[in-house]
Amino acid sequence: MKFVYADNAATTKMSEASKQALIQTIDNYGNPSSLHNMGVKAFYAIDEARNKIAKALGSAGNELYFTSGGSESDNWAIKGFAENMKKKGKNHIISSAFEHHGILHTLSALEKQGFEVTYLPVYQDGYVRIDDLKAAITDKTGLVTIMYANNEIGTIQPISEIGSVCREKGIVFHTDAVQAVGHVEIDVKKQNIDLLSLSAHKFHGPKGIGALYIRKGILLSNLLEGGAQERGKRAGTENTASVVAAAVALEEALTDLDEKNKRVAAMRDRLIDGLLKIERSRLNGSRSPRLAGNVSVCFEGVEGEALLLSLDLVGISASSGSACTSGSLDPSHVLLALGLPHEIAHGSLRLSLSEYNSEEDVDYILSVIPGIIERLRDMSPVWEDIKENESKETKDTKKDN
Amino acid sequence: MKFVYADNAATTKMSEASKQALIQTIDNYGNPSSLHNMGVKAFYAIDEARNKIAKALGSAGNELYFTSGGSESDNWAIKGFAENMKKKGKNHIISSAFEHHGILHTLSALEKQGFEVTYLPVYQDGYVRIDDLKAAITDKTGLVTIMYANNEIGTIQPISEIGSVCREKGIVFHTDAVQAVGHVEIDVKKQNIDLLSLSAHKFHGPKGIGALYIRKGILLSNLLEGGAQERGKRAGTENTASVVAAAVALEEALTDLDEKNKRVAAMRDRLIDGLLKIERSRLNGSRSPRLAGNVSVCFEGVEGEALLLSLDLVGISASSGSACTSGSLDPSHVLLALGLPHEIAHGSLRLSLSEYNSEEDVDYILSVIPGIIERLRDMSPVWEDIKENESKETKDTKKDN
Amino acid sequence: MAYSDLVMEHFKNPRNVGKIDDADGIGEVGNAKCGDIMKMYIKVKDDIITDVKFNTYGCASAIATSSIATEMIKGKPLDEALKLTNKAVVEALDGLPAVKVHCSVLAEQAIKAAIADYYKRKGIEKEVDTSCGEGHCCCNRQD
Amino acid sequence: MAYSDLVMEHFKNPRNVGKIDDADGIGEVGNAKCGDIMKMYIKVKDDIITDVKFNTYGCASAIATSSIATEMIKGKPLDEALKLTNKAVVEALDGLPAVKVHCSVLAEQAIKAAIADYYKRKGIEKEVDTSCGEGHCCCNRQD
Ligand SMILES: Cc1ncc(COP(=O)(O)O)c(C=O)c1O
Ligand SMILES: Cc1ncc(COP(=O)(O)O)c(C=O)c1O
Repeated sequence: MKFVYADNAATTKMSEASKQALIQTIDNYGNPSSLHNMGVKAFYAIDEARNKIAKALGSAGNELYFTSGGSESDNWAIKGFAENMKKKGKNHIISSAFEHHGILHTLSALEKQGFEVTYLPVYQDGYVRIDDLKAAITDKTGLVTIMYANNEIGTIQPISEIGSVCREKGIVFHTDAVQAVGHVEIDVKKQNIDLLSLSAHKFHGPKGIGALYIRKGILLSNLLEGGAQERGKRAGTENTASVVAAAVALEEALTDLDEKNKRVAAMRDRLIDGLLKIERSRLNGSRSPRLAGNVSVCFEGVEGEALLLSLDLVGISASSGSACTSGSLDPSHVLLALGLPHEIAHGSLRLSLSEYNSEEDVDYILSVIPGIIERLRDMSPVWEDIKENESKETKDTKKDN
Repeated sequence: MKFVYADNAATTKMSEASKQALIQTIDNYGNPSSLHNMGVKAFYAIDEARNKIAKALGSAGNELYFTSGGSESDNWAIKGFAENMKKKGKNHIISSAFEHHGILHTLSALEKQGFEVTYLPVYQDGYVRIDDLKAAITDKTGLVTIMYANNEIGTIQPISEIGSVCREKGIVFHTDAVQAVGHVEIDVKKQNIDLLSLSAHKFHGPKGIGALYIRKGILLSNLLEGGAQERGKRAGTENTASVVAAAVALEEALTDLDEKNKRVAAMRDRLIDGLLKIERSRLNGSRSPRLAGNVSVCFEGVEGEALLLSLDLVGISASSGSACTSGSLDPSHVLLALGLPHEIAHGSLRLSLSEYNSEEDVDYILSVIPGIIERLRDMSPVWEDIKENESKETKDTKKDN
Repeated sequence: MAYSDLVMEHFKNPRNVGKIDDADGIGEVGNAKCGDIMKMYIKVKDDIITDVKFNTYGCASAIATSSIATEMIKGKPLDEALKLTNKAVVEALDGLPAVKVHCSVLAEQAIKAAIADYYKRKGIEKEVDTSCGEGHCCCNRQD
Repeated sequence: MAYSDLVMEHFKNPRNVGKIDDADGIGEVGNAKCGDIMKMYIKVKDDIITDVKFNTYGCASAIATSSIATEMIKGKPLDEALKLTNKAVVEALDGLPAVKVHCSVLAEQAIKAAIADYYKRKGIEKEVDTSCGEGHCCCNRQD
């Protein structure tokens, strides 16, 4: 059976170069805090990786701190800066309605502590509006946190504009760039980003390693107290191998990025066009600007999990926004934030491509999806109702004529 | 040149089996939260690893939560339970004077928030006393956190006794067992341990992966908010490969543990005996109970870093408690807690062996250390003073006679 | 979260899918807002369920519980079918992930609703408990 | 933290280690509590440092800074030696980790203390600033 991995927004396959770097670095097992030669070697390996990643973001090595992934970076950025805000008498944070749970749940925790949070709407097209941002700012606002690109629908937010507004107003700007790093060009200095979260497993690096960019001069309290690692800001014996592998993966991801993105976007567009030919389907969020690999569609009368498991049975790994694992009966908060009704949001499918996908993958996906949807709709009482209403309407229209 | 790695308390070389498990699992790259086959495979791999590790600790799989390492586990246990204490009107925590910084710095952060912390003394032998513990308990005490074995001097604390006292008094007991797991037999149920931190890189597993055992019924607030991973208690895409490799490493470490420990302890004892033959040397902490691999000695008139770098030049990786990297001029807080004067504590050397070391390693270490110490003492004004005082005393004694 | 092999088997090859045009009773439960709707059709002869079919909109476990539930009541007397519990359905499938147990409740309710409908059509006065016992909010269709 | 190759070279093969039994000046700074003591011996002829030796108890960078500092003043006039700054020592070693910069201060102070001792023995009235300029607390021996 053909196998197509189209769940790259969930996680990616490690690149061969990154994997080899990991394996090799494992043998250089010294603790980077140890003073002997093995430790010093590890120390330098981390230093080099840090500088590489920092450079790729337009920042300096001493502004980059390694973490265990995107969630930790998000938690640290927000909780850490919130402590700072308290001291300055600020208590208002601006975010968006469709952030990742790493942000949203952290913000809820802060709300319980008395912080106030404004969640900007993202409208049907999936973008925050600069005017909404400006209108939300008060003299109590200390932090704006808006994701770079949405993980479910791939829409890329107006980060540079948000950065300008925040810098002008003296508000610190964090962006959860977990879906963006390695996929779009980022320059934290030019874009006036103060804090940025990234996670290596989203760009063909290892899982369990991420980083937080902290612009020089921004003070965060520590989330993980302890040893003097990461210049005293993040305790824990450094994961040298993963750090090195992350840097290799990022370097590789950014090589010929435009070219790769063009190729991936062409596949994405062919997928979108093909899927939208299916009756009662719709694209979630605007077509552009959108991550080169993101396809997010809803099919009426079909439930997302059943759809993705059907795809899995024919070798296609995909995802649905229907939050099946979360224990909630609600569909994804992202799709609801776009204003989709529950019953439509339940029918969502996310296909996320990477440069490892091929045109044949697209052909294959397009060849099997219509049949799967037909099968599921055939047994769906919801679809039956839709069809009945349709024919009633046709009759009504006929009557009206 | 011969190479001897004797810094296993800092970190260990990955076992071949653990490394192979890591490499193989990397190819099973699905996100464990994904519903498709690749995700499910990863989910089961984690489940199996979780059960293996839990079983090795005498706990159930649903009581074990993966983290990024010992520091995160320590921070989570203490900060997470502190939130719970607040709700119950408790504000007193008991710890020891020579905990790891992952504990001590977390406790300082809580002290700033109004918590009160009692640091039990550890005396010259390096153990907390049960009577001290009992005397420290008040009706405000909610948590006791005492490390299982000390990372610098290897003394193993009376964990079962501490567990009994705490259980009797209804106080939650956390132990930082980062140095103990994989090296001594642990049974959290029998020992009445409620919370336990571990880190895989201390038992030939990968770096950047650890766990927190949370006894069923103990409520901790989350440290990392976000996705529903780890049953909603610890967000972040799971590091499947490292989790699997950690379980493999632990299983291996515990196989024939007694036998291995006997062999390692014999090497340790030979090292201690050999080093104590050097003039003006002393063992830090009592000889027993002590981790099978730990040798911690002080040499008067010699500074620890110079000693360990000299050892490094002849191929021996060791460590000193002199906190060289921490930016502090003070020697290790552990050695000071034993009551050692600063000038002696500065001359400390830690050699930490594992089952990967050989008798030849011991021979080699013992063959080179005396010469190195002699060379350093020869250029040491402190040693000069010591010798001058000695000869004065001898003269004085002669006069007295 | 992961499904048992049996759940996947019933999802792949659901038994008794379809409609019965001349059904003696039809039950429909769940609502699209929550992502699950089950519609159960029964033919009854001499108080025996001679045929049963279902249509389901929902996740894999909703389809699998519908499928196995129809198998469990086909050829059974109504009284026995009314005794089918969601627990029995879960067990028959070798378990369900905790977050999916509500699907088994839906299956139980769909059967009860179909039988209640049958009694109603026949004018038989019989209490059928179609309330949603275990605190699940999504058992009643309310589009 | 990692040392430059030059620091390691001076640590491995320190220059001018030892004592001068008939020294014209001896300076000792640092204290064992802080982990570093430097003792500097000088021979002086016609205001020129003709020989210099040191003994140091301390970390690798303490030994390396002592070593290079002795090299930097050997054969130099006293006035010039007094102008040797800790910065110059750090630069000569291709840098020191931030937490080790205090060692270079010690080296500077040890030289000054030795020269001050020389002046004192000779009865020469000359101010030598042996205070610890940059906020380091461990420059004065106080066992
Ligand atoms: C006793 C003890 N606790 C905690 C830690 C921290 O573990 P990690 O470095 O995995 O965060 C260590 C080792 O570094 C340790 O020895
Ligand atoms: C936008 C976004 N933020 C944060 C995260 C969390 O990253 P991680 O799983 O590495 O903790 C993810 C992915 O899971 C994400 O897509």
